[in-house]
Amino acid sequence: MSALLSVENLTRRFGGLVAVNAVTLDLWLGEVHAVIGTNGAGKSTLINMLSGEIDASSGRIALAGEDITTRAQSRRARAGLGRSYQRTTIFAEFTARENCRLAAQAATPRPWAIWQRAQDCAASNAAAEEALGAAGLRVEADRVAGTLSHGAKRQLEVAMCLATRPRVLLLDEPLAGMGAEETERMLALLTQLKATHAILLVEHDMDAVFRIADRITVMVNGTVIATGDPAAIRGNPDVRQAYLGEDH
Amino acid sequence: MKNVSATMRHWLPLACALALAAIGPWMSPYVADFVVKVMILSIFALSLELLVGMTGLVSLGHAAFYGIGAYATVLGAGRDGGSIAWLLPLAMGSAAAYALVVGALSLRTRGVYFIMVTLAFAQMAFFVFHDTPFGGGSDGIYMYVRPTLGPIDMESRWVQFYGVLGALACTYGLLALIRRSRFGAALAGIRVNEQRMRAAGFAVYGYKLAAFVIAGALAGLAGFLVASRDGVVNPELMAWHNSGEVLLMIILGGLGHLRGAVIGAVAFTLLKEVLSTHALVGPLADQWQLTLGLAIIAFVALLPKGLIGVAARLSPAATDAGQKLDAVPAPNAKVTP
Amino acid sequence: MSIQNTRTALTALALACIATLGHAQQPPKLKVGLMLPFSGTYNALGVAIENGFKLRVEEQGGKLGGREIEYVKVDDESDPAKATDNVNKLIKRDNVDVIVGTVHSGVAMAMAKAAKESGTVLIVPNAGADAVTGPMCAPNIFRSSFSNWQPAYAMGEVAGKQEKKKKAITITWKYAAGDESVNGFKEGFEKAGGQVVKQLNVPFPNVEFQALLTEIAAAKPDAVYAFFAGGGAVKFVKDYAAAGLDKTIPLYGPGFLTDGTLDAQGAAAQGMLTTLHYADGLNTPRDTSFRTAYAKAFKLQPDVYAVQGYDAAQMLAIGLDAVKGDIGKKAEFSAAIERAKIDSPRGTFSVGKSHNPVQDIYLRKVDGKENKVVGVAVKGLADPARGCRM
Amino acid sequence: MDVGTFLVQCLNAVQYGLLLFLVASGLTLIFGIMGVINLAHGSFYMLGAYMAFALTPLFGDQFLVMLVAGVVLAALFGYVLEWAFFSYLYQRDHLQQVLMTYGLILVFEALRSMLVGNDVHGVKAPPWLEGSFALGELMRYPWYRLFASAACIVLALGLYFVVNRTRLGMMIRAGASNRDMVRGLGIDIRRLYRIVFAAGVALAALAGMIAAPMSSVYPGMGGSVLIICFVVVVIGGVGSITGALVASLLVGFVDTFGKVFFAELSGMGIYVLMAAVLIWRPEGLMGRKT
Repeated sequence: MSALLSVENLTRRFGGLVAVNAVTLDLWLGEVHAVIGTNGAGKSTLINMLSGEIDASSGRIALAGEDITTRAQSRRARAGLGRSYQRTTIFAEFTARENCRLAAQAATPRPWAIWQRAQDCAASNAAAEEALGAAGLRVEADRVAGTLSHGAKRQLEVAMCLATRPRVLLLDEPLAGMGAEETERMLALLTQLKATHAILLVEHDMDAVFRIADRITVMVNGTVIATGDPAAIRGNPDVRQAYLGEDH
Repeated sequence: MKNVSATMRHWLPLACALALAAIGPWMSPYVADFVVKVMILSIFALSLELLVGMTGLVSLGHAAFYGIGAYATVLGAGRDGGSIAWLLPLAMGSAAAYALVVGALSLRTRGVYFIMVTLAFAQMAFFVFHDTPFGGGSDGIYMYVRPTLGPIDMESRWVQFYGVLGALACTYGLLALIRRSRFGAALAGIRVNEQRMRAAGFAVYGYKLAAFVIAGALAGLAGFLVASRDGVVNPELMAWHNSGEVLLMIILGGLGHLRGAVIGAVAFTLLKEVLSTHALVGPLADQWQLTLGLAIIAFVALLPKGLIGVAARLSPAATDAGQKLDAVPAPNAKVTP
Repeated sequence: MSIQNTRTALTALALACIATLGHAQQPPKLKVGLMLPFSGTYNALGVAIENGFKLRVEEQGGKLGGREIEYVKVDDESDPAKATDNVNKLIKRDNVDVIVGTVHSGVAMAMAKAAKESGTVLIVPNAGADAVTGPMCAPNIFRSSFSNWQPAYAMGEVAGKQEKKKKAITITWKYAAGDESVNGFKEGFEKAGGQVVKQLNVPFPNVEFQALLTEIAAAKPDAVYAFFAGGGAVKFVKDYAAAGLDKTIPLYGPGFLTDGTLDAQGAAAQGMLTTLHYADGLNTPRDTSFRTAYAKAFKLQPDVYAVQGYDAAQMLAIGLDAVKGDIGKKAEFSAAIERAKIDSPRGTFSVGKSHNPVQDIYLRKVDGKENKVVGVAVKGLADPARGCRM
Repeated sequence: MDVGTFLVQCLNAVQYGLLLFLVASGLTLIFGIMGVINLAHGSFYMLGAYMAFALTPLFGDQFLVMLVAGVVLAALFGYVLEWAFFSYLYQRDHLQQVLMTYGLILVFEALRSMLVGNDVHGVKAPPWLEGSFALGELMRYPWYRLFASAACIVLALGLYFVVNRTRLGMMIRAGASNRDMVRGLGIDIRRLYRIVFAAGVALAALAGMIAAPMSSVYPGMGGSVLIICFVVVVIGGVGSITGALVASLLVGFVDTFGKVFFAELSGMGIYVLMAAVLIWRPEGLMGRKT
């Protein structure tokens, strides 16, 4: 079995600054792969390059064996690459269900069919219900998104990502600002999702990362200094010195 | 209560159109003519509403498409006139073609820049018609014979009245369909958060371009109608203050609502009419620019959500229903310093 | 605000309807619609025309052809895009019998179109667009002023014959009136043996002339013909003098280059030659009495625009007298005006086949704050009325 | 075109560009720092020109004193205007700003018409700047034009100094790039806005005063300037003073040589330039990527 998403020597320069330096990593189905590092380590740039928001300076990204390095973001998304944002990007004025349906609609856009109502699109509705269910938002489906609690908003953020039926999930700090209970719910959700998805998790909450991740990559100044399972990373002297050392 | 107002929301526009059609024959020629003018402006305003209210693209050059539609009609008709059957597609097609070019280039920019680039392209069109003899130069050009289609002749007052009313109904209907369709939902999503839409897999640029071209074509329709009514066109149709005025109309009415565009067109025209009529405001009519300017400023200060917002405040029940995809937009035109 | 507005607006519409009905039943007053610029750049011109027109009506005891006059005013904003709507207010809302207007050529074109279609009598008291008495000419459309071609052609003849210039450069705003004027000059000048070597344009309403003055200095023509009005005229004449070109290359133009702008132009305009159908210092009894009466009535000195407004009223009076106030008799109305010799402050003129004045064009010289007449450039000049089929 | 004429044309282009810069710099400041689309900016230019017309007789040949007095008056006017109208606009979106400033244009034009009338008026250059010097065999170049260019250069340098070397300038630069940061630094943003707005108005009015003896004063003079300035600001990049300078000069050159070489289509020149620049760099020449 080959990796679902494989990244080789991915590099991004901003002028003279190298934000991401020759990063190589693989995402496998059934695995949560966490990327950790201090602020400015290049995690966000990496996730932005993977999702197609910014171009890579060099290197290669392949999705299920297919080279997608130069594809536009929307095409990558339709090919099965879903992402969530660190800052909540839900459509605050729509209901939770509409948020998910809108995201799901990308798969079967058919924009020319203007005689059909958006809310009648069976495929989108099905995907939306499924995503809401998976994210545990079914009860709150008809609430206007802007009025949801912070935790529910973060769940909706992931649900919208799921509604596009991705194979690979790129999650940018899904736990940011969450309380303990909300965190537990989100971790349960991720555990459940990893059976059917390859997940890249960028997260600052170290306890959560070490609990849930199957593999961890540590970045410092744009460069990967270590990759391995949580136990190996915990024991890695370089990591302890460069990163964990400051915390623990 | 909610259901009643929701139903009203659906049927009220149709009822208005039918009422207008019914009382048409009892209107004096001037009133009929005035109504035709307001209806044409309503179509023009609706076309811009598709961009500003529904997609969040603030264009300050929309008059270019209006003018191009009008010029295409007159130039196409030539000395001997022509058939609506091909003049109308020609007018809408020319406007749409220019919109395609302008849209393709200007949609690369955003925010303030988008506003200014659309303005620049409109000025370019203005100067092409103003400075070259191609369209009769600065004084404009006449249409000697108005467009016809079999027995339907735009020369007739009633054909003008009902033709324009029909065009307005079609435009309104088309935009209402678009609003509730998947296309409209995608535009609404783009208006609120373009980045998220892209991440979900929408080809955002294509959607915006499509909206831009449709808006251009509909403005071309308004241009066709105004040329057929006036029988004369001139570059001033494309002047930037015309783009500004139509923007005023939709803001005045209330963004994010189709009714807003129509209400705005009616209100703005009436406001100006009232302020410049001696019989109504006496000697102040000579200073209509001052009173209009003050009225606009007072309006911004007091009614940020437009006339629709006033109606909403008066009957709160009407507001929550259907507000979901219907809310006042936060255009993604925020400053990007 | 909105509800009140709607209410006021509805009242307005209702009033308008009632007014229309009411007046249809009382025939005596003759409704004259004044569609002139009452705001913006041309405001002063609109006021002068209105004053001139009213002065003549007052001289006739407030009546023309035995009918009292009622005025309806519409501000045309000098905006051609709104011209059709504005003229329709007069034709359809107020049911006026006669329309007088306007200054801006583009607006006048739209007015002519509407007048031609409705048959309402239109008297153009300024706008010089050749087309109004060219392709758009109609039995019910008259002009009391000039065509752009007229003063320009006369200036061309003067420059070629009298001043013996060989090579000229023309410069104008790039718009219809400018093009027409420049072409008129070229026609007159080349007929008189001269040659227009270069035609320069400035985008309207840009007033940055320096680049083109440099071009003129480099080309060294014998004369320059310029068409600008208002602020542009002031700036061009001043820039021309400031560039020192007035010392070596005489600047000619139609009268608008120096009419009503001499205060602002100051020394820069002194000695300039221009052509127009009116001038200061005519010193005919007719002109003197007009000027005294105007000055007395409005505490203002009259200008060419006032004369044009005054003559619009004269033409209307002649037509109405012939039909005894019944303006419905279109053929007789217009025949009377076509036959008439109009006793204008500018001198007697008649109205040609295309309804444009056939008139003397004066050669004037700027002296102090006056455009003093120095002679007649062309006697009884008629517009060629190209494209008029009437 | 021979070399001499070419050089003179270049001088014309630079001189026109510098004057544009003066108006546009105020616009780009207000635009970039306060995020307000100010359609009424042309009216401030007009205000300056009419001020020159009204003040010249009072100050006689004390031209420079008059300029200073005018700038102070204009700045005061801007300060009050910001307080009365614009301070309500920051929380609103661009559309409301377009709307209100459009209303202000109408009001300013109407007030001008009521106060001064609609005639064209000349404004005398100060006696010590009258006259001209020879440039080429026929052409003379007025001293006043040279003075205007020099004044614009001095002001450009002054602006550069203020923006790059002073505390106020630091705040302005911070404000243009990141409003939250300014707040974070503990600066009173409302006062900063008020000062910037007053400065913008003063710059436009100063441009109007300097231009008045060359251009005369007439109704509607603000309108045409406004659109050209928008073009300049967009080409240069919103909020960038250097960008405004570069763009002004560019527009000056395109306009000048457009008139000479493409007389028929010269009206379009600057808009084609703008479209081209934006296709190449959508954020303007000196604008920051967002």
